[in-house]
Amino acid sequence: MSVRTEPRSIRILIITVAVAFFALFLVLPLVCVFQNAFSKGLTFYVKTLQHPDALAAMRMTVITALVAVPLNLVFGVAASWLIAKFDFKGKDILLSLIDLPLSVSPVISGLVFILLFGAQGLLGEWLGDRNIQIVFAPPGIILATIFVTFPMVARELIPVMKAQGNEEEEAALTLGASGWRTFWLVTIPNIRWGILYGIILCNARAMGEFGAVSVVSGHIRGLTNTLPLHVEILYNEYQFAAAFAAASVLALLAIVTLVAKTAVEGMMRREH
Amino acid sequence: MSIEVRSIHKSFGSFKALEDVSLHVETGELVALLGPSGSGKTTLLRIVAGLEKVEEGQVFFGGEDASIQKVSERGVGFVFQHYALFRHMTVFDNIAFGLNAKPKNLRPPQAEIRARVSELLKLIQLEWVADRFPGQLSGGQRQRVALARALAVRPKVLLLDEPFGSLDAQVRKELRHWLRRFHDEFRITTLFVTHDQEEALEVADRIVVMNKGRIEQVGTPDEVYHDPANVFVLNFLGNVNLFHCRLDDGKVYFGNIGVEIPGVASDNARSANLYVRPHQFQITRDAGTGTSIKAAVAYVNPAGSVVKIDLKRETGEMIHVEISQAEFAALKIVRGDIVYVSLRDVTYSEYQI
Amino acid sequence: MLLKKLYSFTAAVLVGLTLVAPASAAEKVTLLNVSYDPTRELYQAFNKSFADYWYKKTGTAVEVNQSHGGSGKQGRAVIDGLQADVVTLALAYDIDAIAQKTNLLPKNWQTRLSNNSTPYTSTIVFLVRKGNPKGIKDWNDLIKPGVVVITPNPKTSGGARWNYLAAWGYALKHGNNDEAKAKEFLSALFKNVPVLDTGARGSTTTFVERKIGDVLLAWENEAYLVVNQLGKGEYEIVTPSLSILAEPPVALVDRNVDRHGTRQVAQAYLEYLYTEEGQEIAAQNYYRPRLESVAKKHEAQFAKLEFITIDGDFGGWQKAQQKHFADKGTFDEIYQVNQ
Amino acid sequence: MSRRFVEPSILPGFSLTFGFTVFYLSLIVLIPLSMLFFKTASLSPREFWEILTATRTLAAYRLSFGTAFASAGINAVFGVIIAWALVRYSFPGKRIIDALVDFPLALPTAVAGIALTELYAPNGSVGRYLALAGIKGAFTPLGITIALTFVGLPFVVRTVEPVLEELDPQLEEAAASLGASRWYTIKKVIFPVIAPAVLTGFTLAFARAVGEYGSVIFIAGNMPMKTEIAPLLIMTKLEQYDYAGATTIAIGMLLISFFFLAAANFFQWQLSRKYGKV
Repeated sequence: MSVRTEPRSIRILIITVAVAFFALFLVLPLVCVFQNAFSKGLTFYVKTLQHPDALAAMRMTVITALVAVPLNLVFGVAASWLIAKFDFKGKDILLSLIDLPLSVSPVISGLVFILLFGAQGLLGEWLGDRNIQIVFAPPGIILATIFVTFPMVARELIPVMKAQGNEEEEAALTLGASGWRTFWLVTIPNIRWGILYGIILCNARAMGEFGAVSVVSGHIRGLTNTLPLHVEILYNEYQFAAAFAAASVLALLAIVTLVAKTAVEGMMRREH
Repeated sequence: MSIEVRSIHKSFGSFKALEDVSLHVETGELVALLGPSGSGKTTLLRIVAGLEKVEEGQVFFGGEDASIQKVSERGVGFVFQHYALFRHMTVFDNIAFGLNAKPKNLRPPQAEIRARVSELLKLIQLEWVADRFPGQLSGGQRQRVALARALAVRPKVLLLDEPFGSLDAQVRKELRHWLRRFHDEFRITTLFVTHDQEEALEVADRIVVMNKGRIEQVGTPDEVYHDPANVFVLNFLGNVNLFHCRLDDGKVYFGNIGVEIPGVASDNARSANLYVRPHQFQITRDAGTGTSIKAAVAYVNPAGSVVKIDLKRETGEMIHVEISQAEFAALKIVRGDIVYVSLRDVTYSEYQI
Repeated sequence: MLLKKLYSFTAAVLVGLTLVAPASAAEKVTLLNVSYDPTRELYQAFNKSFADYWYKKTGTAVEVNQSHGGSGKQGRAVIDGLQADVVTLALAYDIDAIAQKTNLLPKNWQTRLSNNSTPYTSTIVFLVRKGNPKGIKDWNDLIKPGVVVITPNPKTSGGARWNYLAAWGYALKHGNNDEAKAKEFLSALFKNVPVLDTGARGSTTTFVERKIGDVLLAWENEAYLVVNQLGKGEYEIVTPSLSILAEPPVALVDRNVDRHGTRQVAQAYLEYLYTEEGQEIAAQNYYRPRLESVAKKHEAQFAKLEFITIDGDFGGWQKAQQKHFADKGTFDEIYQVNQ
Repeated sequence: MSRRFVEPSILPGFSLTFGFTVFYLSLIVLIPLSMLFFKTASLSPREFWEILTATRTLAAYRLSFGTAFASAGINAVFGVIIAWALVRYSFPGKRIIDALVDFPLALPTAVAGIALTELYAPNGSVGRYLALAGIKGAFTPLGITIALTFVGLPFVVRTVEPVLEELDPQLEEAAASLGASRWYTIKKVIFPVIAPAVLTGFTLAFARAVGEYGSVIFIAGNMPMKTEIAPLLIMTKLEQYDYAGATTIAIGMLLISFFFLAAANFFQWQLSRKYGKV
């Protein structure tokens, strides 16, 4: 027996505890979602998902992610370049400000946009005069989602870029490459798995956000509902099987996310 | 192309990395920047390359002020300590990078790039790895690829940061000789950083010894080894014995033994520190003329090109001596023998008047 | 129409896509009805009927978008800019709030339509499990030890406020109008409440799906929905001797309809609620119709009981809200004591 | 200190990335968040203090921070056990478990809330057995803790895992060669090394749990003073058109969170100073 391991009995105990805890808190909810989703059969399941409101909610969810993720990606790349490559005053403060949305309650995240863009908000009158609708409309949903997923890409990229060091960029510069060319030809390929990883996590959160979006959505069926809100609506209409069917799409999305994430991690590991 | 560095100052936060450093490297010279870690040698190299900005001072290439040029315009070939090969590109693409990165109107045609890369691969004797990725190469191979990549753009000067720092002893030696041969053939002005005195002594035309952000001495390997400008240089380049002694009447006194030493002027000095390299001693079985020191043999290591012997004086002081294998064979010294040591020469001396 | 354009515009600005709400080319009017939780089924049916009616009358297609949620939350959303053309909420208080905090509609909104702007009424009844195992007949059965009562949180749910006030009215009547006794009664009642969901729908779910509780205090229409659809044969409705006449009001949001150019259709929409067709749909969805003819037809469906009213017995919503549900009101006191 | 604002570097793009980062940060995060303070400014300090210290607010804070703390604690213990099992042992299904650890991050919170309520309600498939044991799962602080544990699970596992992986085997071998028992080695050698990571994970799980709304609201029961979490109280205030009250409670939450996070950071800083950087 190696000195780095425990007696068999303890090993089995630890594994059992780990697996049991895991089953109780992770596997059961997952099973529960799918079991309920298919409780009325496959036809009902398909019909639920083909309902125009469900489709509209999916479309809204996809559009939200399509806007939020690229914006946060650009931000994440810029911020990680800034933080990994430069030394400047207030870097620590900037870092914690970037993480700030993670410790803000989703309810507050939604609320602040109402306070800013709502009819009674700071900019409400100005926007109202110009017939620009932000909250209770797609832009509000997108903004709240961007807020909530704000640090997701940056958090993944900063350590990757830090670990990468500056040498390759410097090498490219001494070889006569311009700043942009260095960025595109050297930096981006080096962090591409980190970028993908960040996108995957950011996307999962963007598509799944409930609290913040719920505050700013207005819950207009077919117009301002995202998939998580659609789940809630169905649930409140006592259509439990349908609610879980919609939820299962999100759970499925979560599983796809995890598979993609694991694959990306594998790629990252293989490259090092 | 010659390199000139004029009164460079550089600090990182409150740490002064370089203080008033000036240096001139002739066209076609191979110069080593030698010093312990933290001495500022890498910083100086990076400043020459333009990888580091300076607060004060200038860098000239061939008499032209390069300080205003960006790193990408300086036309330097820089080889990084950890090679900094682009790990997502093949060896071929790595070497071709500098050529491909040129603006469209200056970029050579692809055929020319291919020819140039092939030529370089041949030069570094690695034609067969062209399609591999850096991760699949050994350390020595990576080092050579990094060099080829730097050379591809036909740099005016070649700058190498600890080029052999992370290689095994054997590969290191080979590459060292290869670099020397390469330089003799192409005569590109080259500046390289090392903390290994043996490497600097063996490869460089001239050595710049640095310490704590200042240049201590610039000279040929012979000069810095045999005629060090100060104690730091002396200590840094090879082992040395230190003797504290009294001077009187033209003689040097260790305890109560007076020894006449060639080259030690003693006009009106009272005490002195003598620095003697291990090979500057002579060992004899007999006391001879009485200008030698009596000591017991404490340790003998005959493995190597020279024989290393540790002697213990009656005062308890240790003396490290190196003699040739031939001398050793003649003397037949074993541990515990009593021998007599005399000084052939002194490398460096300090006096108190 | 304008609303859709608005969405398209704003979406286009941010998204660069107009996928969200492609403004239809055909003549089509869109209304947004911001309503409370239990009216989902009612308005689903009503909107269809109204669309047919309006199309026949004017040749214009009308699409009514629905937004449902807790009454207070919905009111706040309208205050904050949710572009409601009409609001159909659980309490006049919530529409009052809109009128007070904004200039979206005049303060006298409740006088603009007949019957206090409440085209249908409802009341609070008890829903018990089949066979009424705990023998619950009236309010005083709810405070017995061991009886588990389910009601939503009056702080967040309009329906729950009706529940609370009905119980209060009963306690006053049977306690010689002694407020201290009424407080005690409600305190005892809420001691029997294990879960306070944020909305009426949440409470129903707790009672029906989670099988928690012996009795659910529910809107009459919700109770019928459960009995007839959700859990056929598993539940019974118990009508207490006294309850409150719940009057869920409707109103036109003037500023919004003018902005959207939908005043005419929105007004017609609300008026249609008072027509025989509208009333019939309300009755079918277990709301008590105001129109005599329809009420007669559905007489058997709605039990007769003694009603108290918000205006008659509590001096209107403003007073009731202040006294019972505002911070440090009687509801808060109950929980301070229970603590 | 007369340090320059930015250390000079030959890498381009400082102004661009700094400008963009600060601009985007201000636009998306700082300006909207400042609205909280803007709105609260309409209150006098005394009113502000009164709302903050109302018994109901305090009860909600106690519940939110207490259950968040408890769930982060549970996750710290079980997270380390899971990370240990994943890194050190091989057993069937290990890869699946490893992948599924992040499930709560990917699963929308509303779905989690509904599913957990379904499971832990007295008639749910787990709650049934809890009820037999006389334990009430859903609609009690225990239910809230369960939901928060679910939400925060990945954080401890994911921060401890890499540290365990990179732990120098020679440390344990050295300890064993010096005659230490296995348990002693774990306690005295391994734990101090992973402690900062555990603390980081704990802090992340805690921060996430404090503000959690979607998954908790279904399972909480929402009884004032008993199972009413602070985010719900904010919602409640909003529905009474009390913006200032809502933002006051929100600010209180933010400040307490920051206090906890700062304390954890300080503690962690001390740990890593003591044991060297991990």
